[in-house]
Amino acid sequence: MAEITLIEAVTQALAYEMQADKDVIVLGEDVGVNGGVFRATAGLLEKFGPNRVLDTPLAESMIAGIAIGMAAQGLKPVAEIQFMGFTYPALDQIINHASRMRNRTRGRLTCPMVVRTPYGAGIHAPEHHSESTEAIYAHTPGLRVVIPSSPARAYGLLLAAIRDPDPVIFLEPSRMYRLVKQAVPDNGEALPLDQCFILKEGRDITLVSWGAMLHETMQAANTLEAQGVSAEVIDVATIKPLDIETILASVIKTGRCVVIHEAVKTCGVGAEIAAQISEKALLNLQAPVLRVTGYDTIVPYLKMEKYYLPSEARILNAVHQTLEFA
Amino acid sequence: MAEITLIEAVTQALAYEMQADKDVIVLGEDVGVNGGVFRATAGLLEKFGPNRVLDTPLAESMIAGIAIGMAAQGLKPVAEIQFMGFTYPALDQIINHASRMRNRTRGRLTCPMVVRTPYGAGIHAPEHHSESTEAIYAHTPGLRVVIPSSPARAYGLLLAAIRDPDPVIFLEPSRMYRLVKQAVPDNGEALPLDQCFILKEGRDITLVSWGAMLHETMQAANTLEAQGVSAEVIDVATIKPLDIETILASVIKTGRCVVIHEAVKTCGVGAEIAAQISEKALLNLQAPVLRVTGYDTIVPYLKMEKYYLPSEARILNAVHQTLEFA
Amino acid sequence: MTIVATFSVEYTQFLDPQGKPTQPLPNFATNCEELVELYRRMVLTRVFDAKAVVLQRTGKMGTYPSSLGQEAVAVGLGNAMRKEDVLCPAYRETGAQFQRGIKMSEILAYWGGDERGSCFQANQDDFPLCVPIGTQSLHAAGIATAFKIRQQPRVAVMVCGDGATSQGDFYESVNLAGAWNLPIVFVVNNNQWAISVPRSAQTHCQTLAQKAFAGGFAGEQVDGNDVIAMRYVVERALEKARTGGGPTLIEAITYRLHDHTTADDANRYRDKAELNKAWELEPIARLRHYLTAQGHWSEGEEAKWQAACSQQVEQAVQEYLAIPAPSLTDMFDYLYAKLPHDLIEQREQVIAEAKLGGDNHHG
Amino acid sequence: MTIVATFSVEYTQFLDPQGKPTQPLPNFATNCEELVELYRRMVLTRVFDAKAVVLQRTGKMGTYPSSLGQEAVAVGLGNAMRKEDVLCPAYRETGAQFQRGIKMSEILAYWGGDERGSCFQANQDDFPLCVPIGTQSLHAAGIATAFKIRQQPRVAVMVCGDGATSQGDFYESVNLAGAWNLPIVFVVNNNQWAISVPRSAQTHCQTLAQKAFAGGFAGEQVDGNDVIAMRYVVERALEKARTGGGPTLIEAITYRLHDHTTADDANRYRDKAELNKAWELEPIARLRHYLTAQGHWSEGEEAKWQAACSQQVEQAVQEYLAIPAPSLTDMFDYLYAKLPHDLIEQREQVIAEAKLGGDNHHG
Ligand SMILES: Cc1ncc(C[n+]2csc(CCOP(=O)(O)OP(=O)(O)O)c2C)c(N)n1
Ligand SMILES: Cc1ncc(C[n+]2csc(CCOP(=O)(O)OP(=O)(O)O)c2C)c(N)n1
Ligand SMILES: [Mg+2]
Ligand SMILES: [Mg+2]
Repeated sequence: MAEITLIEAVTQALAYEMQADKDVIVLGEDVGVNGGVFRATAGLLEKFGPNRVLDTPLAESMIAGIAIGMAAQGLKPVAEIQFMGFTYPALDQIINHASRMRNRTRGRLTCPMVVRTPYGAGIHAPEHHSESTEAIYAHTPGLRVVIPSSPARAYGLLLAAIRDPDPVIFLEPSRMYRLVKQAVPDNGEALPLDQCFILKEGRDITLVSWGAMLHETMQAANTLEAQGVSAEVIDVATIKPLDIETILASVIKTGRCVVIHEAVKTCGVGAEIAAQISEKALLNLQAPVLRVTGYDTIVPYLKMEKYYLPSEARILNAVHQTLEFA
Repeated sequence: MAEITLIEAVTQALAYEMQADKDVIVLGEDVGVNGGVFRATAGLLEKFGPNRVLDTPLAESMIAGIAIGMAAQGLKPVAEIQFMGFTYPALDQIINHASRMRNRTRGRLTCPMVVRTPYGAGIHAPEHHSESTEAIYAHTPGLRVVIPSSPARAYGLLLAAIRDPDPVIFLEPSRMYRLVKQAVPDNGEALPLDQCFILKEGRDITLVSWGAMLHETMQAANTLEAQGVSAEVIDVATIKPLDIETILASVIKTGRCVVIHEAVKTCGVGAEIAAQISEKALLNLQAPVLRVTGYDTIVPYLKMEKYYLPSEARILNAVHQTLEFA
Repeated sequence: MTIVATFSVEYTQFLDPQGKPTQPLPNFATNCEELVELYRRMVLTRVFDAKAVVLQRTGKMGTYPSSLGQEAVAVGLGNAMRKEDVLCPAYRETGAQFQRGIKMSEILAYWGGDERGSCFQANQDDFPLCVPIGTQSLHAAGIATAFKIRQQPRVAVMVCGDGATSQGDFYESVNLAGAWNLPIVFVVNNNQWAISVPRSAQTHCQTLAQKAFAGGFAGEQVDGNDVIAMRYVVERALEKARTGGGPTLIEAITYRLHDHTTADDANRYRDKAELNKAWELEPIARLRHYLTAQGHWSEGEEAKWQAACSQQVEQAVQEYLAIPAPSLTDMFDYLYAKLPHDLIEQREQVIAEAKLGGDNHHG
Repeated sequence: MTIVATFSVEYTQFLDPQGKPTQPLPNFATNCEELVELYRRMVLTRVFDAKAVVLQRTGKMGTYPSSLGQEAVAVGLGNAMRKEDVLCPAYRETGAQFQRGIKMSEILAYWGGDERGSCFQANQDDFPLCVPIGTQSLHAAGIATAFKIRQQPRVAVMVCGDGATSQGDFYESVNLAGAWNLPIVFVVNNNQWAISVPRSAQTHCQTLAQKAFAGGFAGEQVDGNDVIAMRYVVERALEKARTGGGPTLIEAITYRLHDHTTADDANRYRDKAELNKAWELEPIARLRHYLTAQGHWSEGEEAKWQAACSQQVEQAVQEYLAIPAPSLTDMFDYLYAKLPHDLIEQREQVIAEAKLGGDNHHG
């Protein structure tokens, strides 16, 4: 089996599910002939035709808004927004409508739609192409928020997201799009939408992360291993609903935890995780839960963005602080 | 001096600053002849004329977007959005532009604007009139987020917000608009935009809240007093930047803390406060920081909204859990 | 300089304010029974509406937006639609909703603060009332997209106010409808006011109909107080959309005779004289004049029908008042298809707290 | 049915693709020196543009959006504006920005990933490049509102692409401009493509000019490859706006001869034949033909000017490359007027981490 990248896994999942379910419709800007600015929808127009792959006019509120209407009619729209920085015009439709339609109508109208978007910094792109505001979506009842961090998880989680009967925000770490390759069988098997994945078992400390930051997190875990520190690494994967049980079990075992994300610190998802750990496992904690995050600033343009993103060194620093806490 | 309500204090502050600074411009839907749907701008059109009080067409992205342009020209727009549920169309302009203009241009263009909006549930209004998504704004670098909870603080904080050289989101707890009256001297004195207010001193536990929930929080504190429990009550007031020092000092003193807010729990501002307390005062904590919040659901319509909002009983329950923790 | 494109806006009216035909009536209207039916529906809408206001004033319901004076818009369009079409309303379309199988008690329940009011029992596809102004236009465009993809001969109808036409979502749906030649009809209820903002301050357009030109399709004006004209133009637009002819935007010119909602006081911003003048144009008297002149309606029939309406509305009110309280846990149980694990604890909490909370709860 | 409103769209062109006048030239264009000036500016823009692409291709700059073929749009409008007017550009208006005192090295710095590129040294009021499509239209409307409030005889000019006209923000600003009679000029650079989406799929409108009708004011088309026409219509619109006549929307018809940006490959979606045909219409050759025919330009002058442009651009590149690295703490120091207390610790951290991080940093 050929090894594929994360973005190819996205394409593979889209093609699989479009084949399996004729109600699945892909829409967005440049998703047709062009195959998406990142090539996520490459080949789909040729395969499924212009009734299944819709190149839209340039309007993000529109993309989200029509997806709601389509979903209410039983279609399963998978909308692409070109970058997370361009999802904000769609927030009104997502927060005020997509997330509420089932509840509002007591189950009469539902909203089985997916909004896919590349997210995160570190790809040397222009302004607005480096956003990581997953916390906004995680704060919105009625949504699911999913972030794959490997080709296999991208494939399995995207299938699950499309099949889910409720709206899912699917955030694809663009820095990871072509970072690693992996053999991903095209077997249509979905992954659970409400579970963390333990990427590495460990005894001394729990590292919790998601998206592209898992790259540095795994690097740090490997460095720690060489230093004789056994770190457990958890990929949260589904930010909402949060599988706090898996995280708690790990922290209860290790007694120490560092949460790593690239979003700004204040009111990031890391705060929620730290708050829950501190609430539910206070007596198990041998040190405060530290957060290694993007700073509370706007992601700098490409010249300086590397100083914004948490580095392996910053993670190691926090880990050592945690280990030395007394 | 006549006692005034919170909403009257808002009007008083607007009138004061419009008189003092001809660059202050009020704009929004129905803010002119009608004086605002809550009457916050009542009388301003008569006093300052149609060049200073602008009734806009019905479009929230537009209101935020033109405020940015006006502010860049040195005006100080104070925009009203009719309800927080209608701020979402303005989020793109707020997140992608208002909060970034100074940073983007390295100080060349700035954005001294205020977005005022009623927020919170409990006023028996229709759907979308009960939002409390302050966490979205608190997660946005470049903004300040302010929530008054008394007429005096509404007056002093709004003056400060208008005078601040950067964009301020000013959230007015609509449930408090006419709940209490207070003498508020119209002396033009602003309050600091980066400090918590201690509403009641106490020794045994720290209750941290903001906005309308301070009503139930103070009730709970009084009930606790009668039970022999001395609760310190903190009004956070400015959500961003967060005055964590004042909160930490209190928690270090009391050893226990409950955070109360009406927004949904997951990724609410309470998570940030709990995470910071647990991080910076872990060894001082005698019990986990509990959060009493709205549920992770959509605020029910008026028939059931009271079951959504944290009650005094829920606060007391959490306080007792905290006190009994061992 | 050369002229490369020209456009025009047409206006349709059949009955003048005195109920006199201004041109030969369309086919359907030569059948007076059909007209009597339209008349009855308009009266029923008005009776319902008045009662709803009373319910609010007497504390039995929440805020309510009256559609007084705009009955022809809703009744005309509701009457023209087929069952299989889909309506995406704003909140002044009760007259249309009744014809679409939506129950009076459901509408009352909605304004009474009960989500079950939007779980229409006899209509599974229509969208619920829409509070965020203009947003429903995109839902309608999405529904129309589904119809087009599935090649179904169905039409999405979206209704909004004059104020809503200033919203970006409105325009984005208009543009898409043109670009994709969608089976959709936009009906703008131009009742001259958006709360306190008059139509003249909302936009500099001579007509709201011309907003369609920005989408590259036809926009037209209709006398929204003439139910015959209303029904006629909507039916024509539906037919066109149903047969692949694409979208139409209809500006219905009418007037909001009531306050914006029961929470509003129009005296603060509206001229009494303007209101009085508007009363002379209202749709019900107009059609009554015509039907009476034709010998198809009488004072006796009026009294009988008024009584029948009152009775029907009264019964709906009783139904509404008899609806048992919603379940405490509904706020969790309809949020997702299946309760996610992170909500299980909160769901139990709301039950426990309700017992605990008792009178401490906000009222 | 009666017709209640009519509209039309005019088209302006002075030079045909072969550089032959299609009608008497406007006053300013009878002075060939002015035309030579416009010509020189277009060539300079193209030389700069080509160099910027090379900088990107050789790893010395980030993604760059070429304005190849659209030089007349930017140069014409930039030339018509007064210093005190304000430009709210998208990102293909370098030809205008140069005339507004914005330095080549600033534009290169911006695309090189340096915020200081938007801290224009010689122009304090123009807005920076705008990436979120269409959003700048509201900033321009706000600026125009400020001009109106302060009764200043200044005009805000907003430029956007054909794709941008589908955005809600674009429309909301158009509607407001009409409603408030704002001193603003909307220039739509219709280069026929929005990345891979052709103009025909973006909207069903016959013209983009007619989008103005949705705001109740005039929209017109201009040959955007004819710099004379471009300058003429913009100047006329500016004059109208400056004297209280309100907004104008100008659709400039041109063509994107390059890929969307250096990150794009138009071969994936664009017909070679279409591109070749578009080359026959491009603005620079057109004006050169005219000027040469008039005896106001020669091959010798061309060679000299090309060399001068190359030199000027090369100098700007050297300036750009010599800009010292930004300060580490800039990301904090320009976020607020005064650093809030909650950022003090993070600001210290970024300094410490940079030392610590060394090669571990992503790069
Ligand atoms: C997005 C949004 N902004 C503001 C409001 C508050 N609001 C409710 S109705 C209304 C006026 C609507 O006017 P129009 O579209 O003409 O409809 P009408 O009420 O006249 O039928 C406003 C501003 C809202 N509901 N949604
Ligand atoms: C809100 C938003 N959505 C999507 C994008 C991605 N994007 C960048 S340029 C572009 C096409 C713009 O087309 P047009 O307005 O015609 O301008 P042109 O690039 O042709 O000059 C798109 C979709 C963006 N920058 N902003
Ligand atoms: Mg109206
Ligand atoms: Mg274009």
